[in-house]
Amino acid sequence: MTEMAHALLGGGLPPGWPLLLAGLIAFAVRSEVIGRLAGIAGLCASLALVPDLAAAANLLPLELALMVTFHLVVGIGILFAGQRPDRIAVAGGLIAGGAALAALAARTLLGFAIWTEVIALASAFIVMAGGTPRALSAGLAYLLLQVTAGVLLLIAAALGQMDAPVVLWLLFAAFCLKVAVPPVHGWLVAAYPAASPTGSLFLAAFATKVAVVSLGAALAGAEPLLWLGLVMAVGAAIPMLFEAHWRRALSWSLVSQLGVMVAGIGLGSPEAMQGVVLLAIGHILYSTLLFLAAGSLEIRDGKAPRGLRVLALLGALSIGLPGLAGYGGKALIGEALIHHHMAWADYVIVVVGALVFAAVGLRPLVERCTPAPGAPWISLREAAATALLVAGSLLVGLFGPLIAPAASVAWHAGPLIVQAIALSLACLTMVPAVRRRWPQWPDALDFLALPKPAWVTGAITGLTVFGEMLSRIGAVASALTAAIGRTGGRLLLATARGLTAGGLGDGVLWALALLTVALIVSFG
Amino acid sequence: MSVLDHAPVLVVVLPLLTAPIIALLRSARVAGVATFVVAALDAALAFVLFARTLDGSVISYAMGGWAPPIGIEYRIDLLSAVMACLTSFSAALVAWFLPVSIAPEVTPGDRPRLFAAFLLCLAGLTGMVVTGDLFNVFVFLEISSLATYVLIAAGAGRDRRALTAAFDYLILGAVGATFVVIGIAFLYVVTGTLNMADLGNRLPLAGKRAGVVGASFLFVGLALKTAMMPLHRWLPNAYTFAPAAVTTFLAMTATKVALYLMIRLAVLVFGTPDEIGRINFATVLPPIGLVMLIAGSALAVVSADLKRLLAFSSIANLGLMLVALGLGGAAGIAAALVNLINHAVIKGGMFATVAGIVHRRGSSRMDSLAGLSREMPFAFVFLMIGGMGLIGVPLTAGFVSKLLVVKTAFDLGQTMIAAGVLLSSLISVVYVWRIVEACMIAKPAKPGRRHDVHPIFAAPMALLGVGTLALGIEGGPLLDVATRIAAALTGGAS
Amino acid sequence: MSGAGLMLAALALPLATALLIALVGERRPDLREAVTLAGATALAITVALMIAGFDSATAAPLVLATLVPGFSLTLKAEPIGLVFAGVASGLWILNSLYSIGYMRAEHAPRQTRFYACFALALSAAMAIALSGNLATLFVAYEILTLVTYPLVVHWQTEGAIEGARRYLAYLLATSLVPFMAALVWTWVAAGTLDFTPGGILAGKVSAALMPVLLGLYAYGVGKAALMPLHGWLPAAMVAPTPVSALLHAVAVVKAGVFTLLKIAVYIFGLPTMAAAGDWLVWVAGGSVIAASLIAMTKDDLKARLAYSTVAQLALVTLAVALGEPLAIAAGVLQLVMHAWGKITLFFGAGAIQIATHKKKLSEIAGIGAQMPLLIVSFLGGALSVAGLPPFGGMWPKYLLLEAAAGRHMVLLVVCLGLSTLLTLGYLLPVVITALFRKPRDEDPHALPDTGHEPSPLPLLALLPPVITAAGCILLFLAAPAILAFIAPAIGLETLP
Amino acid sequence: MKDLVGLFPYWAVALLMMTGLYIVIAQGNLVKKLIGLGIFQVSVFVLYIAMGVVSGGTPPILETGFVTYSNPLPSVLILTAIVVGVATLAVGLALAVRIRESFGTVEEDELLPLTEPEAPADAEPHA
Repeated sequence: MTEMAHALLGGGLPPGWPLLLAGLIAFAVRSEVIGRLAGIAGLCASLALVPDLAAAANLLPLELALMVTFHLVVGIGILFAGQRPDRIAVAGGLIAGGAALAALAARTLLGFAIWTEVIALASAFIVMAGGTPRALSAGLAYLLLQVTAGVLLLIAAALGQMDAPVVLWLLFAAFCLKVAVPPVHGWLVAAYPAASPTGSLFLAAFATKVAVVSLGAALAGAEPLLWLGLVMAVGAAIPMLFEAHWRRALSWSLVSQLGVMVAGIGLGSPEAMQGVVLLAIGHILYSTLLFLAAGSLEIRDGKAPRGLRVLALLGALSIGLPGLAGYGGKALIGEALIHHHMAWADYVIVVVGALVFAAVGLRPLVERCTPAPGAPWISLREAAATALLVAGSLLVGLFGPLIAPAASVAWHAGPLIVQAIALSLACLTMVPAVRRRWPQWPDALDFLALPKPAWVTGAITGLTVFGEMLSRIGAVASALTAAIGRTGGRLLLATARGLTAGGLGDGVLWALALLTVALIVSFG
Repeated sequence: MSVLDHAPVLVVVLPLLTAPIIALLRSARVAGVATFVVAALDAALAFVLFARTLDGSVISYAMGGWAPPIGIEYRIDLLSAVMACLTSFSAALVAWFLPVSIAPEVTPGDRPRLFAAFLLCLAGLTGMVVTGDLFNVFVFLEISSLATYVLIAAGAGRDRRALTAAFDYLILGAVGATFVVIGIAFLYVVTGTLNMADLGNRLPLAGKRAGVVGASFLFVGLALKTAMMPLHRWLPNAYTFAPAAVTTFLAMTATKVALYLMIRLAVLVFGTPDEIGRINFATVLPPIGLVMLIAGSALAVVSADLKRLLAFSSIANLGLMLVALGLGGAAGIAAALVNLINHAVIKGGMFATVAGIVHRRGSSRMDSLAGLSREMPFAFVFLMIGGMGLIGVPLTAGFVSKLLVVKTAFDLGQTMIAAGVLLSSLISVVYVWRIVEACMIAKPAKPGRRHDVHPIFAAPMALLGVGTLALGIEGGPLLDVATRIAAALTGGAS
Repeated sequence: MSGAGLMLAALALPLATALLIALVGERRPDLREAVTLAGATALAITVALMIAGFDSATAAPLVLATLVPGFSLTLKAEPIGLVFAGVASGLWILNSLYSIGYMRAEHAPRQTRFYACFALALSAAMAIALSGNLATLFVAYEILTLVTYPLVVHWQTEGAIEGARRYLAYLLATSLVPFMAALVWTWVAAGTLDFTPGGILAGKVSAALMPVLLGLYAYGVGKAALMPLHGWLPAAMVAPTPVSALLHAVAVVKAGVFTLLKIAVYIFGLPTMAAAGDWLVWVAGGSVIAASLIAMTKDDLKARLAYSTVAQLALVTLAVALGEPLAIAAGVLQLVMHAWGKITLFFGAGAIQIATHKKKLSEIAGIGAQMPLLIVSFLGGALSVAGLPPFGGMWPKYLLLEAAAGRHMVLLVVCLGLSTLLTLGYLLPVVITALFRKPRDEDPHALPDTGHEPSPLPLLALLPPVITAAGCILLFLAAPAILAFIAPAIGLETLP
Repeated sequence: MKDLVGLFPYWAVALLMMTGLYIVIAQGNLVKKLIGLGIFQVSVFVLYIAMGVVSGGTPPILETGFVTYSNPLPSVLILTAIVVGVATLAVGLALAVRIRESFGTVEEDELLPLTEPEAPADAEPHA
């Protein structure tokens, strides 16, 4: 039980326990306000715990930064939720946040498997809180796939001590599912836009990031991951270009950036690993900003409030502008690629970064964020959230090397120049001539988002066909046995009655019959 | 030569002589009380015999001083004593509520004569059990049968079919008894003696053919008396249409005493398993027993009257006893005896309860039982205890008997017989649950208020009900007595 | 109070409660309910004392009666038994609370008989838990079947009578024939029926016949509802919900699988069981998958939960068939976790029925808004039964995975993984329909609203499910402690 | 041939026994069944007596001047058997009378429908 006990308690309560508690309360209580208050209380308590946690579980500074970022996102989520009540999303976000913290601090594979399951559960309910039938099927598909991954992890943990190739394959399959590596990435693109705007904030931050960081810990240096990552980065960027729905485009960009991180993990060098975590933190910050912008646009049914442009611009810039969140991590991974004498791969990453900057940052800013005359200002909540995020983005951008020693390489001339060229080219695409010939339509290239939620839920309903078949067999079998029983009973009764019916004479006749039999047997 | 030394003969003579005196009494009440007193005294005497033979000693009492084998000798070993206790205790229990139970059926004027018949029947049964002389067994068999025909016919007050039932039983009983006499004739011709113990020694030396014919006639005669299938047709009608109190007495004793004779003669007359020629119980009885178990239970499931249902259940349980006897050896006989006593207690308890129900509600048909669990909870509880005993639910005597038969079968490697017994005992679940649903689930036409059994029935019901549970929880002592009897019978067979 | 005294009290307390309930009767319902609760708490305390004071050295057998020489009623405390007793007595309190709320909301007739039989059932369950030999276990097992019959047939409608008849037919047929045959065969082969660590059958029955004996036990213990003899469990859904909770979680099916565990550990002995149990592994595995598949097709909530129980019980049978100490540990844990998880589900289904008079999955769209706390606890129970962290149900499946992996049974590992998914497949739709789906007006299945405006959920019907859901989470943390408690009894040296 | 003559009584017994049983089986009238029963029982009596005969022995009644007697035991036994036979006959006839009063017939084929065992009781008042 040592392993179990250790996985469970790991010395005292798991790190994110205040958030978990707050989440449970929010989930069970009907009123919104109490839920959010509990959330804020949980957040503060959890933040207070972070310092002594750092000492106890000897976490790397990067991991600590990631935890702080998680707290930041939880705070932003609660702030933004005030805009439009969404009880289940808030509760789910709190639980997912708490579980994410615990998963990061988990030392054993079993502990990690347990807490990623909890994140998956909470996230699934966030998706389903979207309320539309699409959200329901996407959420159920999300949960079934994530639980499959969880079960694979559990099996790996159970096989743990054997370290056969089987365990490695199991881990690889589980993480592919969790990190939305093609061809099993469709669920992310289907689920994240379907959730409510607040829900998207939480989804984007926790589940995939914890998975990527842990993938790094488990399978660093695996060669296939490098190529898989690059394919993923490029592959996901293409549908993003043509996607009109802002949040769906953001989801494609999320998959693409995850590809970059997976590629980084494939390299395996310490430099690359720091790059992955730094990119993860950076990506959380800028994607939250952009999801915030998209969300505030959506809750006002597309009528952009004044001030949204500033928010969208800051979000777009922090994708790639040096000094802000997004650039540091990508540059590090780029350098690691160069050291791995795969310079062309570095350019690929930079180009993808630029495309993301253009498609998800600039285009919506230009086309959708211009406020109509007399439109109301963005709410104080949104402004505060933006300020916090930008501050965080700046901190990570400028003081990257503090938490990731190798990050200083990002400030060398080479990466800076390449990044500058890429960004300026991206701005060129905003020229009206080019923009007009750049078509965009909702649910673009949807066929690429494999596996479709309908397929996953279809698989389940498909199974009910087997269930029907089995219950029919059962019914037929019991009818058959009942029939046999009845006829047997009737037959038995007929013979028994035959022995008993008849008049007095038959009785004596039977006596004589028995006598003759007895005599024959005796003399036989 | 204190009075108790004459216990062996007194236990028979007492009811025999008091019967005519009671018949001449005018007041039915006095006759009723006298009957109970005589029966109780008889039970005390039987218990004295039981106490004396418990240590394995055998009491031999020469009638009129004529030494055996000329004179009639009453040999009482533990088996006879136990059976004597069974018949006399049953008689005492039934005599307690007999006057109240048969009041609706028999006019006060006729009751003293009925009580006399009852005592005669007791005398006949006890005599059969106690005597050591084979022809004397026939005489007592006839006495008890004739008295039984009269007792059954007394049921005509409630249902005229009692008369035809009695007549059928008379004809079949007489034919059966005559077969027994013929059997005795052949055995006498071959061995020259009628004393059973003596006969047991001489028979192996005697000529084969006559002995075999005698054994066959005797077997068929007894088969008829124990209602062995296919000669069982008299039992259902007799038990159903006789007055409930009489049925209780018959169920506890009639077929049991005939089975006692089979056990007694199993070693002396009928062949042991390895002997070909004479009726070999090991090959004959298990099949017949299983058929009875299955057919009896099946017919019980469809009978419309509770007494008829219990009658068929008796046939089924008899089948179980025959299977045990058929397994042979000391273990087989012990299992048969335990079954015999347990079934007497269970079935006695149930029929006494039915007597109480019939006395209060006038009919024992299944559809008239609706609402019994609410209106007569006391009766319902004891009916349930008996029902659980019939199924063989643990903590009741039924379980102990079924367990013993199955274990003996397994011990002797007869797994097929064990499986057969277990499977066919399943049908008992069906007919017992018919009773449960009839009493508990069925909705009465008009929900009557609570109106339980007449207090006089309470004592016998309680005694037999508690007996069913006690024999189920502490089955050890009874099994110990049965094992000792079986050992004496098979081991020390002279 | 010495060990023997406690054991006697554990048996006598429910009996006394039943008697008192019968005496108090319909006249003073509140007093009667108080008696039930008092009895339940007293029993829970007694069992707790036994667990606390348990020391395998001093646990002496207590002979109550000897039916026949060699076949005695003996009580003996041992870890697995105490775990079962703990579960049964603990859940009895909650079930009683729930029954009071449920039966009064449904204005049920004959409640005295209901509570009295409930108490008797618990007494039989205690006797099973504390049995010192297979004979006592068989006796108590039979009595449990008979005592629960009046509970199953409670409504005494035509459907109830038919369902109860099937319930009884299956359970009595399996126990009177195969179970008794196996019992007597063991008694004759091994000479004794006492539960002895390491088993009594080693070498006593030929290797060819051992699987046959195991088959007789596996299908003889009808209460373990192994397919295809599981028909009685769905048939018993005619009973009121608290009885379904008793059947599925507190006593009846638990007695079944508990019997299999004791037979595996103390009669066969694990090595013998491992050798003879191969065929049972596949039968149990197949029945897990088959029952889950059928459960998905059931529209009636309670039928769905019934087939879910058949599947979850087959997991314990699977653990027994594997015959590894680790698997037996998983079996015992599954017994505990499934009890708490499944009782939450039944409390939930019952509460939904009280509040909205709806029994079908197609009817309960959108009721989540009305009773969020109930649906959340139902979700907790569902996830625990599915075996997802952070609920207790996860540990048994994890340990089973480890045991299966230890035996290199890849197909079994896949089957166990699949079972978690299938369980989600048939349990989650209930929660999702209740929480997220809007009651569509044009819902083809939606029955016209039966005019009952949803009556408020009585507190007594709401509290127990929440407590048991919380219990599932607590058990998640307590699992290591339970395993440590039973480890010595099942020869588990290194704790996983 | 000598055996045939010597065994004459046993042939008589067999003949009587079979006729008696035949009457009981074949005859529908209850009283005739009783007569058949009587014949059947008489055949047994003859069997016992025939068994006890000692060639040259006088019937077992003490008389001066006779030395060899037939075996007295069978004769004594049959005395009891005769009493039993008579008693059975008496009870049988009494029952036949009561059946005649209640059912109005003693023919078995007429009685059978009236005594359907499963039918509910339709007891007539006392005859």
